[in-house]
Parts: sequence; structure tokens; C-alpha cells
Amino acid sequence: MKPDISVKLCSIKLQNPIILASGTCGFGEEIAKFLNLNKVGALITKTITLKPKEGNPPPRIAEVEGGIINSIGLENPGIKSFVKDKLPFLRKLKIPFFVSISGETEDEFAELAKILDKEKNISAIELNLSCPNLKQGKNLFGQDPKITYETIKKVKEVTSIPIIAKLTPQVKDITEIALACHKANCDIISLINTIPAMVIDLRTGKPFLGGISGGLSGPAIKTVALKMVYDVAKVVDTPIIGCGGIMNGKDAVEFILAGASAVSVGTANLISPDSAQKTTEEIENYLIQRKINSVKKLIGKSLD
Amino acid sequence: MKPDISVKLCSIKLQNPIILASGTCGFGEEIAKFLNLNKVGALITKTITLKPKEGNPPPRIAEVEGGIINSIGLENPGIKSFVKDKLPFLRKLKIPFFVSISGETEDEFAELAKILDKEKNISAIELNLSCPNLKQGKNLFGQDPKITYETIKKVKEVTSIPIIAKLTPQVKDITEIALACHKANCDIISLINTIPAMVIDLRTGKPFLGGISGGLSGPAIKTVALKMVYDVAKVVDTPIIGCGGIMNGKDAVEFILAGASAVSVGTANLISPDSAQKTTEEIENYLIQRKINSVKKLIGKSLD
Amino acid sequence: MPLRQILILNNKEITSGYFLMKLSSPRIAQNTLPGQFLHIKCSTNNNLLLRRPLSIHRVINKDTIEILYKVVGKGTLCLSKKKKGEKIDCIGPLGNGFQLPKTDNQKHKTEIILVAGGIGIAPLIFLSQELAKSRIVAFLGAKTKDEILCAKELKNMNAEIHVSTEDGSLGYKGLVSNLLKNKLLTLNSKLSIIYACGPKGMLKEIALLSKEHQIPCQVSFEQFMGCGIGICNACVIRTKQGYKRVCKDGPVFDAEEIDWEKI
Amino acid sequence: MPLRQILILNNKEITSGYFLMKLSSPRIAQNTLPGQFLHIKCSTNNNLLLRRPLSIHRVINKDTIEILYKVVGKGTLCLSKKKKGEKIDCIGPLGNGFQLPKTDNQKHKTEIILVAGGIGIAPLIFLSQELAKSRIVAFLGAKTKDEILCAKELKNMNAEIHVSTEDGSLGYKGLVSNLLKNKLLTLNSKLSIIYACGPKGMLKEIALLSKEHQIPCQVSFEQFMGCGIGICNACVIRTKQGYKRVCKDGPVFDAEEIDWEKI
Ligand SMILES: Cc1cc2nc3c(=O)[nH]c(=O)nc-3n(C[C@H](O)[C@H](O)[C@H](O)COP(=O)(O)OP(=O)(O)OC[C@H]3O[C@@H](n4cnc5c(N)ncnc54)[C@H](O)[C@@H]3O)c2cc1C
Ligand SMILES: Cc1cc2nc3c(=O)[nH]c(=O)nc-3n(C[C@H](O)[C@H](O)[C@H](O)COP(=O)(O)OP(=O)(O)OC[C@H]3O[C@@H](n4cnc5c(N)ncnc54)[C@H](O)[C@@H]3O)c2cc1C
Ligand SMILES: Cc1cc2nc3c(=O)[nH]c(=O)nc-3n(C[C@H](O)[C@H](O)[C@H](O)COP(=O)(O)O)c2cc1C
Ligand SMILES: Cc1cc2nc3c(=O)[nH]c(=O)nc-3n(C[C@H](O)[C@H](O)[C@H](O)COP(=O)(O)O)c2cc1C
Ligand code: FES
Ligand code: FES
Repeated sequence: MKPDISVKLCSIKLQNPIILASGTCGFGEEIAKFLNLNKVGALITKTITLKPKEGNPPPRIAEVEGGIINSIGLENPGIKSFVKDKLPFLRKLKIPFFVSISGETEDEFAELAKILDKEKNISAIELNLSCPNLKQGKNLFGQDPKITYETIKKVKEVTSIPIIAKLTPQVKDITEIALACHKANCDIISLINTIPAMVIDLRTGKPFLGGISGGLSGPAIKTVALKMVYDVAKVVDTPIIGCGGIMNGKDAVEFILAGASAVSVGTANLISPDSAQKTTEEIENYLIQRKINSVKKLIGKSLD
Repeated sequence: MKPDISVKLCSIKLQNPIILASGTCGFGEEIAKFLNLNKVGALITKTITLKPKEGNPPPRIAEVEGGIINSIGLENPGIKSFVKDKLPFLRKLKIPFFVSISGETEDEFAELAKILDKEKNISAIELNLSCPNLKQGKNLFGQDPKITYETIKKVKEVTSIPIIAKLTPQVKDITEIALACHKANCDIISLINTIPAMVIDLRTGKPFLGGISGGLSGPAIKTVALKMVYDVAKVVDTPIIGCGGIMNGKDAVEFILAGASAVSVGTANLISPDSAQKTTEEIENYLIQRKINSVKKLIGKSLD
Repeated sequence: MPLRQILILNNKEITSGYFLMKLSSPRIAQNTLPGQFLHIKCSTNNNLLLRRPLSIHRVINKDTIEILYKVVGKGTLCLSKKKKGEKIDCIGPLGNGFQLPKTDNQKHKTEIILVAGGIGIAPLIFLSQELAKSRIVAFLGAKTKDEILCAKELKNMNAEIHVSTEDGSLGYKGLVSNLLKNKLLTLNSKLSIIYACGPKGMLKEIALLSKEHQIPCQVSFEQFMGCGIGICNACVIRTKQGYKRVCKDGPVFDAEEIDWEKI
Repeated sequence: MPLRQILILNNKEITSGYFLMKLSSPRIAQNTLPGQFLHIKCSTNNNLLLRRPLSIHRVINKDTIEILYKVVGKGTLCLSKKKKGEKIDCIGPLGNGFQLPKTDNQKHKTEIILVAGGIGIAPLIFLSQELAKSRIVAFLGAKTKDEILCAKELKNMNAEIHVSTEDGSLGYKGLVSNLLKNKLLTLNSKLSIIYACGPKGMLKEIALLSKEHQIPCQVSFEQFMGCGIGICNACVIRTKQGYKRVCKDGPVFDAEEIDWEKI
């Protein structure tokens, strides 16, 4: 008997817990040639900003021990072009998709959400809080509980679409931020984004990436992400999307045991665009082997 | 012609830039059976507390992708036994050694420093600021610029031994903390300590480590540490000891280029107690290959 | 397009540091264009997560293709150790490929100028195969004579060959772009087209020459890649319309499209 | 004590999942005690950073030793793939080893009771070699009969052998501690000593029995290790005097020393 691998994120039903992470599946079109998108749990778009962004100078990616560092710099076509050119494809999918947005101020987040609120079929909006708050110098939105709270509040005022707060690991205490999300009635918490990192090119003696530093993702960050998911699951009951270095079914199960209701995979998509499918099968096999009839039974079980 | 690989950390001269990191060389005695200690740059003792500490329940170590996670829990015999049983061996070494200390309050740090101030031959005291400040709930000393500043100030009042602040990576902005160290006239900054992380044992579904979570070290954290060293070197001129995932000479050179005047190796010692020696040779070879006559020329060169 | 585990039929070192690998894949052999590449997982080790892009070097028959590669780092080193009979995980063919003259008539009339810098020769052999109807003039540049590859193959296709080496160990001493510059003064065909592949510096010189002589020019770029299929935007280069993806919008671009100032 | 690259003379699977590896090292062969272990780097891959502790199983002659190991995870799997002629990076011999009766006379008088749970037999063969002068009674327990190892070697040393298997496929059906319990009622020597190695649960049972029967008992522990040489405090177990390091203060402890309640 096949186990039940469907899960729920607030009101959103996913046929399985595997979500394609923001920035690692574009807007779905290209990856669809390698992966049957209608078989994944959900898809999160690349982060969209108000104006188009051209991103950082290349090289934009470096390969390091157990991971990769990217400094794409949020290259994206802007919300207008997204709505016109990218949404139609996404709407045809039979799975939920979430739109990731990022603003330079709290109001910009709200403005973006307002635009998306008018569009049909968007299952959730993910706030990418790992970007600098221009009103606060170089601080990121997700580094301050108050700003996190207010950004979510402002967004929730202008839309009834469920809101996901995607948190940055570069914080003093992730539970502080998660509590702020909870207080702001955030529907879902997604964590973690990449960890700031850099590489020096020994041939030149200079930083290797065009953007000087970037974000570390992949297996190297898995245990760090897992700890943050576990810590957050202890303090809030908001559903969690776990993310960071998930390369296979076992990794995914670890995050689910730590308290995630679903997981998102990033780096794995770049390496093999069909990895979501394999990861899903591996979760299923894990459940079959252990004679567990539903993946929901594993959620947060390590916390008991 | 052999290149000059000696470096200076404030007034302390090291014959080479390789330091054995705190907690990964004990108090020198055991590792001395595998490594000629008089050939390393310096040694930092395991962190000492006022009272003996028995540490966390086992298992205390897990092996993960690109690193290890430890939850030793600062097991140590306490300052009294350290002075009586461990210092005599260290004093006989011909290299500088630094004593790492940790307190539960700022005053405890000062108290420990006062005791050490009376002892001869200690080249520097390293303040392990990655430990919880009992007056501030679960916050770590090194997570707050003010507390970092005050701890260093209080210690500097009671001793003239040079002070090293060892920073935790679990912060919003490492430069804030480094600036606080600088303002407090800290002599040397050491970074980074391990990154909080955990492993879930899939056989039991529970956290694997006795201490539930621990600190990630090894290659997986190298690029994160490097970024922090680079960022700190940009804002302060305090000499830096770079640390995190240094496994060979190339890694060490990357840290030096990023702004470190010396580096400390941790995990590498556990794997091969003589790795410091190999790393030193590799730095030398790097310099010879590139015809650079002094390692000092590399310090901070990536920042130019 | 499915992912495939592809059988290695052969993997031999043809000159120090350069390997020729024969792969069995009817799907690729029958569906690829000159200039396209495979994105290859060289190892399952986690210090080598990303795939490596390698051009289709030759289509041998309807089942078999070849790649030609230089060992420059971890990925190509791992690849060089693979044995006949093993399988490798390849995505592809990917990318847009070179634009060829459309009709046989056009092919006949066009003079094809190939410019290869070092391992840049790799995709140009497949291209020459497809342009067998045309007159081919090939400019091969490398550091030293051992790294001048595929001259024999080109000769067999009746190509006119010009060689340059930086150390002067074979042919013209100097950069292949300078050699081309000299020859362009004497070559005189109205229907020429330049296809170039090699380091960025060389491509830039070639692009300048092509502009000067008003010869259409297509260049194939190398860029460190993430996904290879257009989803991550890691592989961009500057064009006059902003950044474009080498993996999806390229690797071949019209020289005119590129913002050479900013490269 | 220097680190050494040690030559593998042989590495063969003796029964499904269990390997016997012969190593050439005069230094180790001539300087080791029963109960000591080697700390072995099984791979240079960064997902396998730490060494793995394996007991000296036998000293064959003054140049050669053997280790006996069970494949349970990545490290032992890597080890099992090593071939004769390769070298491995070993630190050791490490740890304190078993305390033996001091004089030949004592050895003669003492009845040695060995208790092995599964792969716990590994160090006990070397111990038996050293105690050839004593009467040896060995209790071997395992899940199933295929995992009862070294019975022949023990027989050759004139040991009395008792076997238990959890599935009853050989000897007593049940745990080896229960088998020992039954036998202890009949054994009756004033100068007995128990040496035990196996899973913690078994050691605890044995320790209780030894206390009850007032027989001195030494137990050898397994614990996941970091350094293996006493610097990191990763490998501790609870003793009545607080945590002690298995690698340096052990792996052999007096059963009395251990705080069995908290294990
Ligand atoms: C479309 C396309 C087609 C190609 N076709 C061919 C072909 O047919 N034959 C061929 O030989 N080559 C070809 N190449 C080039 C080939 O892809 C590279 O040589 C190969 O990927 C190198 O991989 P590697 O692991 O051996 O080297 P790497 O170890 O990856 O080193 C390659 C370069 O990557 C950079 N780099 C990456 N990460 C880091 C880091 N962390 N720190 C510092 N530097 C870093 C450096 O510049 C380094 O020199 C092609 C490239 C492209 C884009
Ligand atoms: C002194 C001593 C002597 C020994 N002598 C022998 C001997 O002679 N023969 C022999 O066969 N064995 C011996 N052992 C046991 C042997 O050391 C282990 O079986 C071996 O280290 C296992 O390594 P592995 O990589 O194969 O397994 P691993 O993959 O390391 O798994 C082993 C165990 O490690 C734990 N573990 C470690 N990290 C993690 C993690 N991240 N998540 C979950 N679990 C984890 C788990 O409990 C797991 O079951 C000895 C042990 C000691 C301490
Ligand atoms: C190339 C690349 C681009 C990314 N772009 C975004 C992005 O636009 N928005 C975002 O919220 N996260 C982005 N991320 C972060 C991922 O969504 C994910 O949080 C992170 O990579 C950790 O997961 P992983 O280890 O599975 O990759 C990006 C990651 C990568 C590797
Ligand atoms: C087993 C172990 C014990 C450690 N104990 C201490 C300690 O007592 N005090 C301290 O400041 N750092 C301690 N550290 C951190 C190291 O000094 C070092 O900062 C960290 O491991 C990162 O360096 P690495 O990647 O080279 O190991 C310990 C690290 C390990 C692995
Ligand atoms: S490599 Fe990902 S878009 Fe080109
Ligand atoms: S393993 Fe390091 S002290 Fe025992």
C-alpha cells in the first residue's frame, strides 16, 4: 500500500512535501523540459522586484566544499514583465505555485503584493526577507524582528493571499524572528536562505565572484538549516518550509522530523533538474520501509 | 632561498602563522606525542572556566558532509586545576601559548583574567565569547556589541596580558562586534567559532548528539569564515586570527589574503594531529612557487 | 528531454592533457547541432557538485558522438579517469549552436573562416562536418605545437589551414588573432562568415576584425555554469541588451550582440 | 609516536559483512598490547573526515598484525574496498589495553573468562594469545551462527567455548549474558577474571554478574570518536569519577569504575 505523502501548508494542499526553491527553478518554463512539474508539491518563482534588476557581474557561481556560492544578485525582469510574460505559464500548472517578492522598503513589499493580489491562481506570496532594507543601511529585513513584523503586517493588509516569510540565517537568534512572523499572523515560515560566504581565487589573490561575496547553499549548510528549523518549530506552530542542502529523501525526512511540514530544494535542482522527483520517491520508500502510512506522522517528531 | 613565514600578532612574534585552535589540542600534552609543538606558531588551550565543567552527555561528535559537529560542552578541569596541572607543561614550550577562558558573567571573565595575570609566560588570553551570558538569558556574549565591549574592557582593567576576542559567527553583523572589540582596545580578534548545527538520527528519529545540537566546524564552514574575516579586516586594523575549515596551506593562504595575520586550525588537528606541520610546509611551498619572500606580503592583499 | 546515463565507448589521451571521449547515444547523435554542448556530472563527490559543459566535438554516426576536452581542474580530471564501459550522467544537447548558411547553395558560396583558440577547436570540428559543402579556412592557435589539435581532421575535409603558436614552435609565432588579421587583408570573398571559439580575449580581437572587415561573425563563449539549462542565471555575459545566459541564449552569439567593452 | 602509512597485505571477507585485514607494521606489531586500537583514516573524502577506531585483532609475527571488522557504515565500507598493496594512514597503537595477570604464575592459576558480543570478539583474540598460559573459557554471542567468529582460533588455543545466538541457530538461544549467568553458577574458581567486549547493554549485564559473583571484570567500550588521542573529549563515558575518555583512559575500564546507572 502506498503511503500518503500529501501535506498541508495552512490552507494549501500539496500532493507531496517537495517544493522547488526560489531562484532555482526560474519561472518554471525551462525546468519543465526536464521535470514533470505537475508531479512536484509546489514551485516558488525566482524573486521578483518592482523594477527589473540586472544582477551582479559574472562570475556568479563558485563551487566549494559541499556546496556552491552564488551571487546572482536577484536578476529578474520586474513585476510587470512577470505578470505579462511568466504568470500565464504558471497558471496552466496543476500544482500550487508561490511568487517570491522582494522590496527595498516595507512599502515596496506591500506594493508588489497589491499587484499580485489582483492576479488569479497564486497560492501564496513568499517574502524574501534576505535583502537589504534601504531605510536601515545594510541591515536585511529578516535580521530585525520589528521590521519583519511590520513588513508582514503591511503585506497582509493589502492581500488575502497566504504569506510565506522566507528567513535569512544571518541572525542572532532565528526564534526571535520567527516569533515576530507568528505575531504578524504570517501563514507560513520558510527557512533558510543562503549563508553569506566567499571564495578567494588563489591565482589572482582576489575575490573570485563578480559580486565579491555570495550565498552558500547545498549539503554544507544542511545541519545549520536543520537546527534553525528545529529551533523555530519549538517556539511557533506556524507551518514551516524547511530548506538548505536537501539532496535526497533522507535529508528531506530529517527536516520533516525537525518540524517542517514541507521542504524546498534549491541547489539540487541546478545539479539535476529532475532531482525533486527522485527525492519524492525516496521519501515514499522511506515510509514504506518503516511501514508509516502518512508523512504527516513524521512532522516535528524529533521534538517530542 | 626560504621565504620568511614569521608573523606578528600585536606584540607577539610567531615563527609561522599556524596556531592550534582552542579545544582541538587540549593543553598540549597529548598532541605533543604526535606533533613537535615547538614547530607551530602558537597554541591556544581548551577553554577554561572558573569551576570545573563536566560537559555534555555523549555522543558528543557527529560526522556530517564536509565537517563535524561537536557538543563537548566546554568540559574542562577549571582554572585552579589548570594552573596547577596544565600550566607547567605549557610553560616549558618554546612557542607562545594563549589561554582561552569563558565566564558566565562579565565579572567572571575578569576574575579568570586576574588569576592568569599572576602567572608567567602566558602570551595572550583568548576570550571565548561564544558562550551564553547568564545575565542576558540565552544570548551569547559575542552576539551583542555592548557586552563584547564591556567584557573586554573589564578584562583589560585587570591584566596587561594581550587580549584576543574570539567571535561567534551567529550574529547579525560581525563588523558591529569587531568594531566593539576595536573600541575596547582589544589586541587581537579571532574568528570564527563553530556554527550552531544539528543532526537527526534517522534510526531513532531523534537528535543524534547528547547535547541535542552542537557546533559545525571543518571544510563546510570555510567560505563562511573567510567572508567574516574579509568583512572584519575591512573595518578594523586589529590583527586577526582567521579560523574555520582550514585543512591545508591553500586554505590558510586564502584567510591571510582575506586579512588574517595568522590562522588557527581546529578540526584538522583531530583528524591528523600533525596537520599543522603539513599546513606550514604548504604555505612555505606556496610562497616559494610564487617567489614571494615573506608571508606578511599576503596579509589582506585581497582587499586592495 | 530526459536525463540519460550514457555509455562511454572510449576515453583516450590524444596528447598530454587532452582527451577524446567517445559516447554511445543515438538520442544525442541524432538531435544535436554544431555548437551545442553536454552538461556532464563528472563525479558524485560533494566537492564537485556542479556539472561541466563540454561541446559536442564530432558526430561519428547515428549512435555515436565524441567530446574533446582539456584537463584543467577537478571536473575534467575526474572525467579523464573514467573508463570505457562506465556510464556518465549527461544532460543535453543544450544551447543554441551556430547558425549555418541555410541552403546548400548558400553553403556552396560561403567561405567559412574558423578560428580556434586552444581547446576552442572542440565544437568547430562538428561544425566543419556540417559545412562540408563549403570552402573552409581554419585558423588554429595554441600556446605550443602539441596543443594544435585536429589539423589532420580539417585537412581531410579539404580545409585550408593556418597555424599559430605563442612560442613559435609551429606556424606563425604569436596570437591567432594577429595571424587572422594578416590573412584577412589577402582573403577576399564577399560571402565569408567567421566562426570563433576560444578565450574571451581572443574572441574580442576577432570580433573587432570582423567588424572592421564587415564579415558576419559568430562566437562561442565559455562561462562557469550552474544549471546549464537556463534556470539559475549564473552563466551570463554582457550583451548590448543586458546580460544574457551563455547556456540558454548561447553559447553562440553574434559578435555584434556582445557588449565587448564590458567583457 | 609518528603517523604511519601502513601497507595492506591482505583484506578479505571472512563471512558476509566481516573482513579480516592484514597489515605490515613492525612498529605496531612490536609495541602493542591486547585491547589497544588503531585509529584509521578510511578515506580522503570530506564526508568522511574522522578516523575510525579498530582493535588490534591479532599479532601474527613481529612485523604483521591483523584487524577484524564488521561493515556497519561509510567508514568500514570504504575500508572493505581497500586492496592488498594499498597503504592506509593509521595512528596507533592507542588506548590502555587490558590489564593482564602480572606473572606467569598468576597467569597459570587464573581462569580467564572471555565474553564477546558480536564483533566484540576482535580484541579478545590478541588477548587470548597473550594469555596462552591460562585456562580460557570463552563465551561467544551473536545474532546468528554466521556471526560467531573465531571459534576455531580459540579452540586451537585450547579454550573451552560456549556459544549463544539470538535466533538459536547455534548453541544457546538467547543473549550471551544469560548464557554466562547460567554457566557462572557451575564454574567455580577463586582466581577468575572476566574480559568482556561488546555492545553497552551486554557489558552492563556482565558487569552486574561480575559484581554478584565477585569476579574482577574488565570491559572494553565502543564510543564514536574524534581525535582518538585524548585531546577533544568527544569519546567520554560516565564513570564514578565523572566522564572519562574512551580513547585515552580506556577503551578498557574496570567494570567497577563505570557508572552503569547513567549509561
Ligand atoms: C558551452 C561550453 C562548452 C565547452 N566545451 C568545452 C570542450 O569541448 N572542451 C573543453 O575542454 N572545455 C570546454 N569548455 C570548458 C569546460 O567547461 C571547462 O574547462 C571545465 O568546466 C573545467 O572544469 P574543471 O572542473 O576541470 O575545472 P575547475 O576546477 O572548475 O576550474 C575551471 C575554472 O573554474 C573557475 N572556478 C570555479 N570555481 C572556482 C573557485 N571556487 N575558486 C576559484 N576558481 C573557480 C576557475 O576559473 C577555474 O580555472 C566548455 C565550456 C562551455 C561553457
Ligand atoms: C576502541 C574501539 C575499538 C573498536 N574495534 C573494532 C573492531 O576491532 N572491529 C570492528 O568492527 N569495530 C570496532 N569498533 C567499532 C568501530 O569503530 C565502528 O564500527 C566504526 O567506527 C563504524 O564506522 P562506520 O563509518 O563504518 O560507521 P558510521 O557511518 O560512522 O556509523 C557508525 C555509527 O556512528 C554513529 N553516527 C556517527 N555520526 C552520525 C550521524 N551524523 N548521524 C547519525 N549517526 C551517526 C551511528 O551511531 C552509527 O551507527 C571499535 C570501536 C572502538 C571505540
Ligand atoms: C542560484 C541560486 C539562486 C537563488 N535565488 C534565490 C532567490 O531569488 N530568492 C530566494 O528567496 N532564494 C534564492 N536562493 C536560495 C534558495 O531558494 C535556497 O533558500 C538556498 O539555496 C538553500 O537551499 P539549498 O541548499 O537546497 O540550495 C537561490 C539559491 C541559488 C543556489
Ligand atoms: C572538538 C572541538 C572542541 C572545541 N572547543 C572549543 C573551545 O573549548 N573553545 C573555543 O573557543 N573553541 C572551541 N572549538 C572551536 C575551534 O577552536 C574552532 O574555532 C572551530 O572548530 C572552527 O575551526 P575548524 O573548522 O578549523 O575546526 C572547538 C572545536 C572542536 C571541533
Ligand atoms: S547556468 Fe544556469 S542559467 Fe545558465
Ligand atoms: S576521541 Fe578525542 S578525546 Fe577521545
